[in-house]
Amino acid sequence: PPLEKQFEDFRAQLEESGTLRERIRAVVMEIESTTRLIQASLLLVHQSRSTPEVLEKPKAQIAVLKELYNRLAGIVGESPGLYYRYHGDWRTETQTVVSLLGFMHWLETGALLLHTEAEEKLGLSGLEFALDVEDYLVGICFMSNELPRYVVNQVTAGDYDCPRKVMMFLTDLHAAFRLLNLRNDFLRKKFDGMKYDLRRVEEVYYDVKIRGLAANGDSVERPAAQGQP
Amino acid sequence: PPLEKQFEDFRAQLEESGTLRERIRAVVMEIESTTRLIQASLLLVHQSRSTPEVLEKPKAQIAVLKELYNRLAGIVGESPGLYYRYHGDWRTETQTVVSLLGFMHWLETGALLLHTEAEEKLGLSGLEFALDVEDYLVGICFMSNELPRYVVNQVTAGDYDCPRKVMMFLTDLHAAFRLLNLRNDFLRKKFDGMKYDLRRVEEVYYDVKIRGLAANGDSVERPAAQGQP
Amino acid sequence: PPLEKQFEDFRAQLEESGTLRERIRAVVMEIESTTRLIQASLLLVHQSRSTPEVLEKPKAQIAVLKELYNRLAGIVGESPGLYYRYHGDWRTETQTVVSLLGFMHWLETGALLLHTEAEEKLGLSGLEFALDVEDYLVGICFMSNELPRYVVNQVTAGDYDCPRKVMMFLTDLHAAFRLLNLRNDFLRKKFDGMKYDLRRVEEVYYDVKIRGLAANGDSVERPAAQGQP
Amino acid sequence: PPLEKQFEDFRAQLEESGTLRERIRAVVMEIESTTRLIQASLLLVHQSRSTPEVLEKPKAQIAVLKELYNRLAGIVGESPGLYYRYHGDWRTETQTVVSLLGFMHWLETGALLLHTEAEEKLGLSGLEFALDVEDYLVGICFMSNELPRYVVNQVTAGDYDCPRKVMMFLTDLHAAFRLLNLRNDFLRKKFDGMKYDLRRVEEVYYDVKIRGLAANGDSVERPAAQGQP
Amino acid sequence: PPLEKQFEDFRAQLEESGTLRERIRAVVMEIESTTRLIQASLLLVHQSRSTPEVLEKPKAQIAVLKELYNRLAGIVGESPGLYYRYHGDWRTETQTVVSLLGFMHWLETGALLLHTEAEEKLGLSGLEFALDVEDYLVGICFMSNELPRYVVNQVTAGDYDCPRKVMMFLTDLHAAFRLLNLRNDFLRKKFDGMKYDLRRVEEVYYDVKIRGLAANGDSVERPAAQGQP
Amino acid sequence: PPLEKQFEDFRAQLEESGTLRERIRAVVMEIESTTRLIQASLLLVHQSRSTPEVLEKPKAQIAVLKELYNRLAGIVGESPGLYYRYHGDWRTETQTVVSLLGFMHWLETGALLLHTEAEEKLGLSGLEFALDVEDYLVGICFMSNELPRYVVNQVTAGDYDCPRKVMMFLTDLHAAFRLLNLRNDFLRKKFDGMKYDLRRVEEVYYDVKIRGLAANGDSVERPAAQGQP
Amino acid sequence: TMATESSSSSSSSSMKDAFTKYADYLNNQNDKRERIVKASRDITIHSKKVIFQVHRMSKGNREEVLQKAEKDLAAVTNQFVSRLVKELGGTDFWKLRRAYSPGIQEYVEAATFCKFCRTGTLLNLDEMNATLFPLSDPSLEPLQINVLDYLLGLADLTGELMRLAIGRISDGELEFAQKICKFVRDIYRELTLVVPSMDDSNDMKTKMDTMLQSVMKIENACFSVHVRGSEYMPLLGSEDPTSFILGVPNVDI
Amino acid sequence: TMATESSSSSSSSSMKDAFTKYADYLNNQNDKRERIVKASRDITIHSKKVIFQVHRMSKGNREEVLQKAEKDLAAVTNQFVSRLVKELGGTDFWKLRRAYSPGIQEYVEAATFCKFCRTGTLLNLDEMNATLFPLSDPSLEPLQINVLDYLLGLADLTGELMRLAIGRISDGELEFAQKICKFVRDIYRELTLVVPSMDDSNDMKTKMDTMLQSVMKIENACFSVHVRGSEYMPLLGSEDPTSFILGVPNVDI
Ligand SMILES: [Mn+2]
Ligand SMILES: [Mn+2]
Repeated sequence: PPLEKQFEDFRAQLEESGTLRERIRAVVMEIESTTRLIQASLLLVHQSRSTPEVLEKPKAQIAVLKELYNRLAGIVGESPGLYYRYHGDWRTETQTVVSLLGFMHWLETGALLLHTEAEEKLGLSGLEFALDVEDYLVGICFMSNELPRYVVNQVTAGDYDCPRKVMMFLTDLHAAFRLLNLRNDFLRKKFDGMKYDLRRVEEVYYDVKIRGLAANGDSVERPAAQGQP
Repeated sequence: PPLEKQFEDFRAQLEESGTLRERIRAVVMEIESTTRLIQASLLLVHQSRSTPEVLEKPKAQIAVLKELYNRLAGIVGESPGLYYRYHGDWRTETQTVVSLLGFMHWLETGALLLHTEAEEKLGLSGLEFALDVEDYLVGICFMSNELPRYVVNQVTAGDYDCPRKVMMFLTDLHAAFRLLNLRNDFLRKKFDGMKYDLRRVEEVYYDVKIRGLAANGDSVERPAAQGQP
Repeated sequence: PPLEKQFEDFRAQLEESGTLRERIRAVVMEIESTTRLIQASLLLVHQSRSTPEVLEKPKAQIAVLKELYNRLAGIVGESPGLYYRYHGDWRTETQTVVSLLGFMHWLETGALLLHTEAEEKLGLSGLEFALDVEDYLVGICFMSNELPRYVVNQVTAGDYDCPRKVMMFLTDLHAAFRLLNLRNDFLRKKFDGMKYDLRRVEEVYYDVKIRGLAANGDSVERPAAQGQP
Repeated sequence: PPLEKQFEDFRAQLEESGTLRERIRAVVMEIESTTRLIQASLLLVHQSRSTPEVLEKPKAQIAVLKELYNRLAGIVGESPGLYYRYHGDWRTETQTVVSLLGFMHWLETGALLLHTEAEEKLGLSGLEFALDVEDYLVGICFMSNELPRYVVNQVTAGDYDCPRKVMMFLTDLHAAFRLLNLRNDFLRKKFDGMKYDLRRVEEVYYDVKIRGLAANGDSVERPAAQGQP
Repeated sequence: PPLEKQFEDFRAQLEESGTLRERIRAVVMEIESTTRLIQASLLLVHQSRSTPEVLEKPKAQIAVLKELYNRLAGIVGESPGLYYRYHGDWRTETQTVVSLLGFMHWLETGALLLHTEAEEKLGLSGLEFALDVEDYLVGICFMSNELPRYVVNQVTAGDYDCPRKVMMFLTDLHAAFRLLNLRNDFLRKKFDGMKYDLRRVEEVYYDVKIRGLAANGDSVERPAAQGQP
Repeated sequence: PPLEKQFEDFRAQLEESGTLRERIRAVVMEIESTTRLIQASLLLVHQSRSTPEVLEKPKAQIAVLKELYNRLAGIVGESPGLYYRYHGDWRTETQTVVSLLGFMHWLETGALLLHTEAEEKLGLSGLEFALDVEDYLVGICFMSNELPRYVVNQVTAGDYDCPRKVMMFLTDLHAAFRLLNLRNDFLRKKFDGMKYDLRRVEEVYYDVKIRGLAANGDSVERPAAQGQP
Repeated sequence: TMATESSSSSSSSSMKDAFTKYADYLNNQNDKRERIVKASRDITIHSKKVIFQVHRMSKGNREEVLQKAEKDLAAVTNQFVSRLVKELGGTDFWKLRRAYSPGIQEYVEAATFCKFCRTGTLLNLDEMNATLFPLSDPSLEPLQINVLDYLLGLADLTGELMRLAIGRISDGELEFAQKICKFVRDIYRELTLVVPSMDDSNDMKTKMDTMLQSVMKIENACFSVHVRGSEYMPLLGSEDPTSFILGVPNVDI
Repeated sequence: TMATESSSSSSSSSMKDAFTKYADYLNNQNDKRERIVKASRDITIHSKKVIFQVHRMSKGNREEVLQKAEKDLAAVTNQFVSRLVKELGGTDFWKLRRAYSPGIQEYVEAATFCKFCRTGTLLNLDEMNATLFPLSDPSLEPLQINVLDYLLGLADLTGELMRLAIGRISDGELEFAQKICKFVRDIYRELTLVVPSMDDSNDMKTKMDTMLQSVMKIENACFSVHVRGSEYMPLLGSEDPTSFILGVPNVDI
């Protein structure tokens, strides 16, 4: 009878999609444990180790991430059009990935990791499986949350020029985000947090400046973009 | 500079997607208010009006729904692959639509509205914009929730054969659902509710049977499938 | 340093226990899917199929359960004294198992499945891995919840002697439970539910009796325990 | 009859286990009220009393705790293998005990109270009744929650070296915890909180350092481990 | 210092009141276990044993209850005016006591146990420790909840006059309750339940009447109050 | 029938009010996007641009706001007495408007924007559509929240007289707020926040003063209100 | 110190003047709100008593009970609602709505309950509001119950009607119960279309669920009377099963 | 019908008599409760005003502000608390506690707040209760605030003290702030030992969390003043860093 026939079909479909989801989750769990390794290595940046030294280990993990996203893209690519059906399964982890890549990139270059650059690093350029723009933006907000702590610890360790650099970076980033017309959602909330990061960094810059500790006390001009901040 | 350029692009994208979402929502709100009209009309089925009379009004609304889903499919179809990105925006309403169509169909034919039939009624057959299987199944569960109340009121109105028919229908439906391997989610919970619907209908049938009121007191055999219940 | 050494040890311990838990869960998931099969088969009892016919399939699954509990006991037995540490992982499923075994046993013999009999059926007799008494009792309560529905459907199908038998069984079971001094917990709540099962069965018996349908209208004497109810 | 016999047995078992539980709870209530006394005494550490003076009273209570845990171990030891059955009854209180012992130990020695040391203090070394590792870890997290407040009040009282010491202690502790692969559970959540404790302590250290108040302003090197902080 | 002194006093007072409460609870637990004995004995009334025979055991327990309430009154009487401070500690149990006394009284006399009569049975007449009126009323509602089950089982056992008696009793009781202005609270909800008890009893009366089973079909007069109803 | 007729009327009324609300919301969304423009322009004040230059753009937007409030007043004025029915729809946005107008006004005059002045700027003087006093007060609190950041950045940019001016302004404002009897609500919470703003500004003033940076160290007299503070 | 010294300046004193005004405004508003909350509580408690009075109705005492209920209701109107009207003084109907809404809802519940028991029809909002006109000083705008409070009160009414229906069935008034059933169903159906347009429909949505429960409780009661009555229908040769309900069969069977 | 007919019998009429008594009892009890709720609301609202008055305190107007606050508090006692005392009429202190507890807690908050600002000490429960004696008809047992309400009010007091401390620091009264800090710490510590013995300690447990937050807010404020003041301590050769706080340094630096 048609009723049973229909439910037989449904069962097959639901099981197939369940299997797919499990395969996705397996990869995502590996991504998650890779981000933990990166996070643990990056924590040393707060203990005044030299940046290149700190970055060595986590940078090596980017290749691992690339490989994992490649597998993920492969699995999801089997079912065209279903990217957003399973999006929730890798969303959080990908936001963390972006925040870590962005932080490393900034430590190295002093510049914002662009969306296209993030995709490139993850080997997603040109694939159907793209980096969702909102995930990218949330990841950048997460990165911003790390900066006040970084600035505080750098100053403690005697790097008095750091606050100015971070302040200028965050001011620009904050201004850029303001261009977006964010609805009242998760991203909006994360962006609101960035305001507090900026404020805290400004305060640290103030502390350094008022004590005449700022490297270049008379200038808040924007410096030419150089390599490492 | 690339940073500003990137955020300009994002702004455009986010606004485009915001606009799309607003168009979707406008249609969904119309769907919602149509389902309310249908619901209000169908409530009369509990007041012992004759089925064809009751169905007249809500059936006329199916054409309206069809038109609205056509528009919705058009809007979503503009961005291929994004069906599941916006799925949450019409999910609940579509489940209600299925439950109402399913109830009307059952009132008319005594049979389950199949997934393909539901798509047909909504004019979705062959479109890329399909009726999501889980939404269909949830809708059918919602329909099942209406049946115990219907049976009670039919018996009060003197239709003593109704409980048997509904019981057999629900028994089959429940057995069919059991074929599915439902994970612990929303659908699973709704399906668990169907068990209580069946139990209640069995009790009503028992009340009628034990008093010798059942039309066909000596037989609980499954009758040949006929038209209207 | 001792601090790192200590945490290294902890890591090893936590991972070992995590692995154990995963192995347990894998078996429990198989138990769970076996109980679903049994449940689906037993549902036919409500559709007035003959008891032996209905029991055939689910009885075959008992061997499967036995095998699974044997594996579970093996895994848990590796870490003596930790039964109750992981107890929560198989608790719910085992209660369901007991309720199904108990129902089948009652259908066959008209008697309560005893704790020792349940352990025997699951191959746990003499093992360190025993059937927790509270789980057994909760399972029996779950079984009782099925009986009113069974009675209603049996009467509908014309078996008018069923209510009396079930009533006497439940009366005895309820009285036995009353002997226990239950604290205010989960088991207490489940037992409170049994009162409603008994009340419903009494009502059905009343319906049958008052209409002179009871097989043996003049006698509510307790019959000698016979085989199948 | 076997049914009654069985329930008689159950009654005996349940009562025995109920009695055991009540005895456990009586001891745990005493433990709880001892921890309250310790807590109240330790609060004086925030009011710039000298550490040895503050510690005098609570240290005297350790003997009381030891005695109580001895009794608890005795009671639970009567039923081998049931440690985890009743674990929930002393879990929370024991976590608090660990946090208090850990805090006192750190105040005295500047070092982390190890798991074995905690067991020793409670007189559990070598007993079957051990200190559960997760309880120990949760307790240590609770201890960490106390440190930011302590640092703030110490600085107010003129001890400008305290932030540095606490920061280094917490940095090490945090790094050690990161070694553990915590699942998403209670412990994980408590550990996430430790990050905020560390951040707050870093901020206080920053406040002191930037004002040239840190005792040893030019060095953030790790000092040789000495006795009291 | 006065602050510490005052809090010392508070602690002493509160601990004293805690001790009092424990003494209260000890008595209440005995009351509770006495009500269980009564309940267990009274359950036999549903198994068509003769009323005097059934009542023998539970009536003997009334003396026990009286003794316990005497002790309770003694303890609470030590602190004049504090009855309602501890009221919550015996509230539920006392409501159950009233429901059981009320049921026994009705079984014996066919009349409602009045508030003053309940106090008398518990030896509270003239004491400061009175039976709270709302507790009495809730207890009476609980008693009413037992009556439908009693009627059903009596009819099953062949006592066809019982429904009429119970119906008249409940009708009067229901009318009496309507004199009260209940706030939207627990008591009102319980009273709503009484409506359903009354309806169920009426249905049974109808079942009996319509089949010509009622003992005395032409008389619905209230019988003179005799012994057993 | 009258019942249907009445509900028809209700639906008409409610739908009309829904339409009104949508018109209100459309205007409010424009108000909101105007405030964003103002906010974005005003942010430059933190980057040490000269005040008149910074104010140029946002001041031009006041006319826009005036026009929008005029439209809003027109819409709400169609239904006399319903101001507070729809109040929630413009509440938050109006509070933001007040905070921005207040900040600009203070930047220009060094004085507090009074309620009547705010109404004037928005063209509401003499209209039935007034500025709710609580909204005005909340807006002023929001404005106060911006001042610490402003002060910090001004000092960083070398304006050492700013802290004194802001401190005196905030001290007076704080004293004025203390005249109010606030219920325990939103406004009281916002006012509590103002205390922290004041403290932060005082700290900056102290930092500047103690280093002899304050422009006019010997004078804490209130300056005559001049243009830019 | 500094602040204190400086606060004598003119700017600061104009600020003080303004805030003194704001303080007066807030104090008045809060005092008024408090008085209105109290008036609303009085309306609630006395309306509840009217509802209880109606529930005392039986087949035999209907007229007597209803007359008393109507008298009590009139007293609520003239004593307590009129006090609320006076406290409001013709203003702030929407601003202070939350302060008096509970009382007004209960009052709607009581008034519509009386009316339904008297006439079997719904007391219209317009009719209710007409009775409020005389309570007001003619120079002031009178308080008019708004649609939202009326509908919220109506939603609660269905709970009382359910209780009434169960009682009426016991008393043999099955027709009355069926009338209630139809009435409650009608209200429920009409409300399904109105609820989504209500200002804050969340409250109302939970009330709708409760209302459906009430409807079904009445339906189940009617069902159970019906199947019981139907059982002997053929036996009795009656074509109207509804006459075979409890309380009625004084006819010998 | 049957029921109605039979309800004239003697058993039924004794039942009716009894229930008429119960009805009277419940009506009186509910009316009394309602009157007490209203009296409690009045106490709350006026106690809050006293608290606000105390917050108006500055370095310069301390005496004046406190005198007014004490006068207002006396008015609360004599007008509103005394009305509560009369409504209670010497009975039902525990039975109706939930009806008046909110008002009494707020009253405790206001009274202890005034007293602390005046003397820096805690107003004892006995002292408070002594002021209630004269309010009562001497023939009646007087209302005595119970320990629980007193402690619950004290817990809220710490929130007001925190607000006060932040304000005092701004006004340069650092010593006063430190005094508050110590006082709040003492109360917090004493309460940790008392809370577990309280009748229903759940309410109190959340209040303890809030209280700890308040303590830490004061501590953080003191910390921040301290590190700022310490910064230039060596430079200035002063041995008391606490004199370098805001508001104070009219001394030229
Ligand atoms: Mn109501
Ligand atoms: Mn307060």
